[in-house]
Amino acid sequence: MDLSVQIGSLRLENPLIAASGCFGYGVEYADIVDLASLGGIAVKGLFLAEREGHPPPRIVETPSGMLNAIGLQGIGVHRFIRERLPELRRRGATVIVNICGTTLDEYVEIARILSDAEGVHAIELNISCPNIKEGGITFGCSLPGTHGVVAAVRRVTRLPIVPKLTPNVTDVSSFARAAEEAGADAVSLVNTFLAMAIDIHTRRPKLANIVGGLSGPAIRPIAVRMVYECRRAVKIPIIGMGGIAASDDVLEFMIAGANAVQVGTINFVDPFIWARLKDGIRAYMQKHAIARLQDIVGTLDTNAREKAWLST
Amino acid sequence: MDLSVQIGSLRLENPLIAASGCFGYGVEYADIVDLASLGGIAVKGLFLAEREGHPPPRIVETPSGMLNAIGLQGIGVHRFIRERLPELRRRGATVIVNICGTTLDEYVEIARILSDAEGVHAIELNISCPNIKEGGITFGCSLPGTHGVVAAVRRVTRLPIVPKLTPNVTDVSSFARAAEEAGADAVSLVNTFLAMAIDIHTRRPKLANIVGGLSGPAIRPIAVRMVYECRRAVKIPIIGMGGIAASDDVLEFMIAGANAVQVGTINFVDPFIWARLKDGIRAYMQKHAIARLQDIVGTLDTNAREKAWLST
Amino acid sequence: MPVDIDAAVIANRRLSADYNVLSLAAPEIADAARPGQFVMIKTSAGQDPLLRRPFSIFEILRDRSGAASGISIFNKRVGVGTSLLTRVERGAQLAVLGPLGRPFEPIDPPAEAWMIAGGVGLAPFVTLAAALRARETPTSLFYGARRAEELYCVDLFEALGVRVVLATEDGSRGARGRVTVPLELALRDRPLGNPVKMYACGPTAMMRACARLAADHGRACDVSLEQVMGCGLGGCYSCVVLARSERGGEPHHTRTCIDGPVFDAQRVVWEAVSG
Amino acid sequence: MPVDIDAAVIANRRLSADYNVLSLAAPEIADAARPGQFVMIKTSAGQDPLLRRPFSIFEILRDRSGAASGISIFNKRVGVGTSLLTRVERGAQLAVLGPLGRPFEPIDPPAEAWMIAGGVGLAPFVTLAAALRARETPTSLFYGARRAEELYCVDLFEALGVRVVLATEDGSRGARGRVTVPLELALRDRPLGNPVKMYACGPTAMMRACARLAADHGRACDVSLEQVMGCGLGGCYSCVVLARSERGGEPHHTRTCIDGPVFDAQRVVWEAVSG
Ligand SMILES: Cc1cc2nc3c(=O)[nH]c(=O)nc-3n(C[C@H](O)[C@H](O)[C@H](O)COP(=O)(O)OP(=O)(O)OC[C@H]3O[C@@H](n4cnc5c(N)ncnc54)[C@H](O)[C@@H]3O)c2cc1C
Ligand SMILES: Cc1cc2nc3c(=O)[nH]c(=O)nc-3n(C[C@H](O)[C@H](O)[C@H](O)COP(=O)(O)OP(=O)(O)OC[C@H]3O[C@@H](n4cnc5c(N)ncnc54)[C@H](O)[C@@H]3O)c2cc1C
Ligand SMILES: Cc1cc2nc3c(=O)[nH]c(=O)nc-3n(C[C@H](O)[C@H](O)[C@H](O)COP(=O)(O)O)c2cc1C
Ligand SMILES: Cc1cc2nc3c(=O)[nH]c(=O)nc-3n(C[C@H](O)[C@H](O)[C@H](O)COP(=O)(O)O)c2cc1C
Ligand code: FES
Ligand code: FES
Repeated sequence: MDLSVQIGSLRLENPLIAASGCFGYGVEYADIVDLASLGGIAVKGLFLAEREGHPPPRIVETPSGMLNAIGLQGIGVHRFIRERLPELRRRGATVIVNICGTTLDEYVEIARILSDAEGVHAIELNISCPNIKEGGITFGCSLPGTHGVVAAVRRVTRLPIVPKLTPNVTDVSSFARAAEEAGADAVSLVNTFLAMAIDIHTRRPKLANIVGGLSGPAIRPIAVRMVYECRRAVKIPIIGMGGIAASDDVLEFMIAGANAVQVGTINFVDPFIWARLKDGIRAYMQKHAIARLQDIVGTLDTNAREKAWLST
Repeated sequence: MDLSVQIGSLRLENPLIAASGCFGYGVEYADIVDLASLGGIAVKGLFLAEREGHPPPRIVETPSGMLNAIGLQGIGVHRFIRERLPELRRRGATVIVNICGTTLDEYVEIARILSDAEGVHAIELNISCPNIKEGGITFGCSLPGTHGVVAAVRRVTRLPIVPKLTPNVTDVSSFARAAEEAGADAVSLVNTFLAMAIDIHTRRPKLANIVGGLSGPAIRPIAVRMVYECRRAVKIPIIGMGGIAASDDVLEFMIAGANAVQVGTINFVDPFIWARLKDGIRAYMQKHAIARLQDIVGTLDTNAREKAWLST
Repeated sequence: MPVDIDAAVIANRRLSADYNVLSLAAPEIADAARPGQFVMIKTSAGQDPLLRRPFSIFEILRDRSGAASGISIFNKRVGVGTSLLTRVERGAQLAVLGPLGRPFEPIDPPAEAWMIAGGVGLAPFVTLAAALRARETPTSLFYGARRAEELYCVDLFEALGVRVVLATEDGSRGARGRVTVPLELALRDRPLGNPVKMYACGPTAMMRACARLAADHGRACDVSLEQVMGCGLGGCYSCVVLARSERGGEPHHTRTCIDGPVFDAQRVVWEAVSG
Repeated sequence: MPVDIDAAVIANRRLSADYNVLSLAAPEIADAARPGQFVMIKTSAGQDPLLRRPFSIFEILRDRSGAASGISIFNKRVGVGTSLLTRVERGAQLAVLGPLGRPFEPIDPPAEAWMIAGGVGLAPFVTLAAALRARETPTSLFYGARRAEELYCVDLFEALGVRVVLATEDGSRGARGRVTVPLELALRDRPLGNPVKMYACGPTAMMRACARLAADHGRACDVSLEQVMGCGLGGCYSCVVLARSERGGEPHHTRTCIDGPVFDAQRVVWEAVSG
């Protein structure tokens, strides 16, 4: 069975990618997961410099989900290359570096640095982190901003570029289109939904940062819809995510239009899920006699439904 | 203890309103709930004419939520006034009629008809139903559209007007502002999030309508954040909703900025919840020595947190 | 008027890997229940799954004094909620809302009552059989499943004096094939002068076939429909089927939870019923 | 290397309305566990609640042969997940991930070990006491709670030869007031020449006080911090405290799940620790 996925010049063994911020720098999981067995690892978002992130509390659980306001704590791109990348390389991981910038120049600078680093396979442009004021999201919420940052990074790197889109917009597919036109190799979506939770007794936000990003199974139906809309808007590969908790969910995203997926929150609950996800996909392919997993991408059959609809 | 709420010229005994589409026309629940004990009842969305809605399946459960694509099946405003309103009046219900239009004129026409009907206390403008193509949402997703429909309805009725906002936009608070400027007495939010679910074995949408609206506890953290944003943008009352499942959730919405709330999906699970919600609110007021429930509206204390934030 | 009860699980009798009978202490519901009505059950204490699930009232349980003390449900495992109900243990509590829906109207003698059940569609017929027996209406049960092992609780009906006609698709017990095979033979043999009322519950295809047979043979037929239900009280409009009103006319999307689940088969627009 | 085990519940011993001891069959974890390590437990089979909850390994359970057969946890009810764990019954299965975190380093004689526990903070000290006993290190437990009824499992420590000093805020047992009262007296009386290593776990205020006392009296002190944890494996960065590295320097947000939960008290920037 062929589970492989092509993202621009990059070939993934399978469509299962660890979602950024949900798998540390990958090395944290090296003992319990064969990093090379994953389709890829999107490492925690990196700025040029180190960053302390937000004070705790940084997460709070919500129905079938969680809010996070980590604030992109990170060791910066230089330390990442020195201190983490070598082990990832040694373990044969396919590394997708999730990068953030407060300015366009910062994105460009980081991309340039990563392009010269051995063992980096793709760049995911995080223009969608909902819980830091500066940077990122300002690009992600404006079409020219998105087009601009993708085009600028495109000029300085041959690595596949995957802008990560925010769901906190009216029409996510227009952002996918802007990214495609600017030369992105793929788009990934969704990042988290801006949200909040309140302690009614202290009347204070449960997160130090007041607001945070909602992730987990709760958001999956919205994320699947957004992937479906993007599939109809762009030709480039789509990396879908949002609440994947089982192989059925992976397949749901792929049928909606995702070529690959990322798995985030559920990895916290079940760090050993990766093997089961792959087994589940294989069993499905067996059952439905599917030789190439990519053959199901975007194959949602809406005719039956549309007929039904018209019939009333 | 004073639980009352003022919405324009309308006084509600308490902030607990049955959400539109989740309580039929109210009369369905007359045997098990004292309709007069509710702050209000937002009846199922009505067009001018009768409407069959979408074919089944119309709902599907999702993690801590559900999708619905009922398609605004309804008996139309005339039959509503003839066949349902009299019983609601007899039972002393505070009736908020949720109205939909395919054109601006339809909204105006319905509002005019309702203004002359005895026993209608307010009009909720549904400009946010995500699962019908025509009308509604086209107004709700454009600022001029929202301003236009509110202003037009304002001209023909003295009844309190409550436009209901969609969460499927980048900046919901700008829509609240547009509604306020156009003369709305209050805004209600959120309607459901556009979403979908797929049967991976048939590769068909689980809903006949392909997409539907996500409701239930899953969306609460996003809805609370949106209410919080709107509170900082407008002076008029806010009716908050989205995933309320307990009195703590009611209080969370009010602390975030809601003057009243609507309760939808959870009423399907627990139609007897109303008394418990009220008891829970009373217990909280007791515990924290709050005489007027309205005193907690919009009292979220962010200083402690902002300090913490700045401190890093 | 439906009530919501935190019902203690009295017993959970496993019939097979996929079927079990769950007994619940719910006197008020048992007392008010009428044949073919249903309850909405919260299958977990938390919110996973969130919505209640609809189940026909299978048996009315009675204490020594003969007073109604509870109900049982005949549960088939198909997904999350029904799986939880296969595992639930004695002593656990489940929120049970009911009785709900429009009941069967038991027919009086000299007419005969013929109940047609497919698979889990057997569920609403024990209460109907009991009501028919009280009226001394001669009653038959046509009951079909895939194989012999999937025919359950036949004894319950025999104890109620019901004539039982079985069918299995693999012929391992009773007539070979669908239950509609013996049913059609019986309809053929039955002189029109001798009135029969049919009651059907099962897969859509079976009920559709029963509706057609009833029409062909000029017999009245009620069906009990199973649509996905969000609330069971008429609040959500999720459970509709396209059906004409009693007075006929254009078919409309009709709520099966309050206008049903029992419908005169001829009211239903079968082409539009899913499954 | 942590493993994830579907552990059967061997026993659920209720200590009070809010406290219980849950015994779990998890040989691999019991075998690998070191003093003060923790596990991440899925408190429900479904997704409500979604995330696992962290619990110190309370006891290492052994079979007749003395081989490690499982672990127990000392559970205090504070919310959804811990409530589920008070109710869980024998035979149920819980997913248990561990052992996790940096353990306590037991000190060797002639130094003495002083363990300071507040409320549920008692949890990590049974395993530490056992390790200290193996080293024959003289060990004391300073254990405080609000009232006598909230002092649990003291016998476990006495059986391990631990000298137990109790304190209750209402004076109903042991010294009146916070546990830091008798602790401070003991520190005063202790000649500097006689080395002592302090180990503290409990409410933040208590650990902060212990850190100050340790500094004032020039004693080493390890604390076991309890931050909200999303993953327990270093993946989410939710569990950080502001702490200096071993080599000192600027404090950074440090993950308590993999760089802790045990920290040298002097590394922690206590002003920044919530609660
Ligand atoms: C009035 C009424 C009476 C019923 N009586 C019984 C009964 O006595 N015994 C019994 O075992 N079942 C009965 N059912 C069916 C039962 O309600 C469903 O099987 C149950 O809701 C499925 O829940 P689940 O969580 O296990 O499945 P889910 O995980 O929710 O879904 C699994 C699969 O089951 C299908 N499904 C969901 N709801 C229904 C439904 N209402 N009918 C059929 N398929 C459904 C879904 O489409 C999906 O394909 C009745 C249904 C109705 C409407
Ligand atoms: C390393 C470590 C070891 C622990 N060992 C034990 C133990 O042995 N026994 C025990 O009973 N508890 C222990 N705890 C605390 C325990 O994990 C929390 O009490 C539990 O996660 C609360 O879950 P809940 O669903 O019951 O509460 P929730 O419903 O999630 O929250 C209820 C309240 O508890 C608070 N809370 C949530 N997480 C924590 C936390 N990690 N620490 C303190 N308060 C929290 C919340 O802020 C909220 O105010 C430990 C925590 C850590 C980090
Ligand atoms: C704790 C946490 C940290 C995250 N950090 C990042 C990040 O650094 N960069 C990023 O692009 N997305 C980040 N995300 C978003 C996830 O990558 C993913 O888009 C989102 O969680 C939805 O997927 P899920 O529902 O499977 O978790 C983070 C999510 C969580 C829960
Ligand atoms: C089955 C269903 C039908 C609904 N119909 C309407 C409607 O007719 N008009 C409307 O404005 N909102 C409608 N809604 C949206 C609800 O009023 C409410 O805004 C939404 O469900 C969020 O609240 P909840 O999470 O408490 O359900 C409907 C929701 C559901 C679940
Ligand atoms: S189930 Fe809600 S209206 Fe029928
Ligand atoms: S709990 Fe996830 S990093 Fe510590």
